[in-house]
Amino acid sequence: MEEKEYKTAIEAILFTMGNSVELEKIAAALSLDMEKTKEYMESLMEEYKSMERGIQIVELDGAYQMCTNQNMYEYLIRIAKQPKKHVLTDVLLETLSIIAYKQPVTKAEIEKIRGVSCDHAVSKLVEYHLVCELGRLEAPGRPMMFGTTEEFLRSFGIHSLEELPEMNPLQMEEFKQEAEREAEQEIVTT
Amino acid sequence: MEEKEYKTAIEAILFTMGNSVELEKIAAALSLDMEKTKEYMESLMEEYKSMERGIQIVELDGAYQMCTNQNMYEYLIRIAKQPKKHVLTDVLLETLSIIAYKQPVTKAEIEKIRGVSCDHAVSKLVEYHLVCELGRLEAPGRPMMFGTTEEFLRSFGIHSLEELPEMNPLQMEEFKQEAEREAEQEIVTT
Amino acid sequence: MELSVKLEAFEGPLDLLLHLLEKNKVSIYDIPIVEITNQYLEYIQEMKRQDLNIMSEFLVMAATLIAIKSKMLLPKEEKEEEEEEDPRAELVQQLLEYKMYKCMSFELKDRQVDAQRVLYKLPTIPPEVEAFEEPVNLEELMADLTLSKLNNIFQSVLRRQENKIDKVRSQFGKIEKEEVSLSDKMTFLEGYAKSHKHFSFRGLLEGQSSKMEVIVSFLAILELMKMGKIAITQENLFDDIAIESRIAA
Repeated sequence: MEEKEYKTAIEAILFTMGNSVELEKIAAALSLDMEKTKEYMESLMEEYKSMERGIQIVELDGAYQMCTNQNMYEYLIRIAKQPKKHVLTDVLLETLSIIAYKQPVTKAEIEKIRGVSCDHAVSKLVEYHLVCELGRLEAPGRPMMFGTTEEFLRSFGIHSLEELPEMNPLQMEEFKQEAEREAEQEIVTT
Repeated sequence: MEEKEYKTAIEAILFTMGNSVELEKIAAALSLDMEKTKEYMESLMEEYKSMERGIQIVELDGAYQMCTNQNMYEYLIRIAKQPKKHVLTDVLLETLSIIAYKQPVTKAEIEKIRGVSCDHAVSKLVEYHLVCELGRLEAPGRPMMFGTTEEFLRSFGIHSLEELPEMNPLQMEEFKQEAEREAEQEIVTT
Repeated sequence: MELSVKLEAFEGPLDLLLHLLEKNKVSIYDIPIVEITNQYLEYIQEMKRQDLNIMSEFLVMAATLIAIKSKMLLPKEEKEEEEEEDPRAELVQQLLEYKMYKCMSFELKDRQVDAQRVLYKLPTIPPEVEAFEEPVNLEELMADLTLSKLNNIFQSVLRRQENKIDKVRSQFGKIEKEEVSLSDKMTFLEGYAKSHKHFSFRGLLEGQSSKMEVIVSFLAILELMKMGKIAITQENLFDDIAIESRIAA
């Protein structure tokens, strides 16, 4: 058998094993002595290096491992990490609007308004740096209060919370009246 | 960026992922169009082949995967753990070949050809990831249709369904001729 | 007929039938139906001891064979045209198709043996890549969001909350709340009258939307008037009531 074939075999072995493989084991698999195996190994490593491949062979204390070239991280990240599409879902938007207008606000208050748990939404908003913890409320349980961040202001191009569009009082009144009318009707019809 | 660099990146991607990677994903990671990506991929595959390396790149229905050259098997079994392969009985093989050639196919169709129930065989093949459900047929009873998987291609060394060993007219013709010859002999001998 | 082959070896009636044809060295196209049917029945006679589920499938084939046999034994009608069909034709087709797939299954088996000589590797994604967290692109995230949209969202959240209130029950709730006691109202009014010399009844009612509260307020006014703490005047019916405080500030 020729040197070429041995090197091909070493290549296949390192590829399949994935982890580092001791020279001794490789020599045994090839039925070669250690010296020759090491010679072929080094020649193979040299080949890989000179060809500037995306894969390289590294030595780790008498063992050898095949791994990717470090310059390749960028591509690997793009393929191994499915790009998580960050989106503001309806839940996040609603939670954000409540925090923006009612801050400082506790999770319990948000939950009271939305009627559902908001743990996930709040922590997502914190992760996105749109919302931050403001400190604890001096009340039973000392709940954490949340408010919007500077990032939040920046992304809307406003300088302070006062620039948030006002809640239209007329509209609010309408809501109330509407609700009352409905309530009355309900009573009449029942 | 040059072709060389793209190919290096493809090499690193395939090595790292281990599994098959769709061309589309590779193209996205490289910020290249599909056509160019395919061109580089094929050139890389050709390089590997011409250099008679211990590693090769195979295509599986539009996806690509790195694997060892089959000539290296003798060395590899001495060192690598052979992943446990499911032994396919004749029934499973017969059922699998019907699914492979007739897909999408329903259990009823398989049973008609084999003359026996195929529930067990089909569910075994599904369990082995060689066969998968393809959706329901818009027909009375809305029966489930089955087809082969990428794992099927991989375990049979086929790159796409078009590469299934041909069977059609010639093979059938052979059967016929064989049968006729036998028949004639029979007439002569009786 | 010797039954040397193990019965379990047959994966179905077609398999058995093919075996019998091969054994008898006869063509699929010219099945000696009488002979084959007899042999087939002999086989399944042996199988009777076995699983009935499997048996049933073999019995269907036996019935088919007997049907064909009987058709072939019947005197043929006078040959009118050549169209007369061989009763075996359908079975022949079935056998051919089955044989073809059986043949392909051997072909696939060979492929599998070859393919098994190829080894793959497990993913080895570097920890640096694994640990990478895509930074949030705030600009992209907020691209569609405007302040007025945020405002609309908040309003619709509030509206939904309003709608969620059970109308009938919330009315009951108000009745309870409106048990604003007369004495509470009087205390409030006394306090108010201390700092306001003149004030109007309507002005007093602002922000007291519920009927009950208005009534209690009215009662409190009457009570305070009776006690001489305030004086009230009303020009015309349904006009605003002017209140004058008699309490020293």
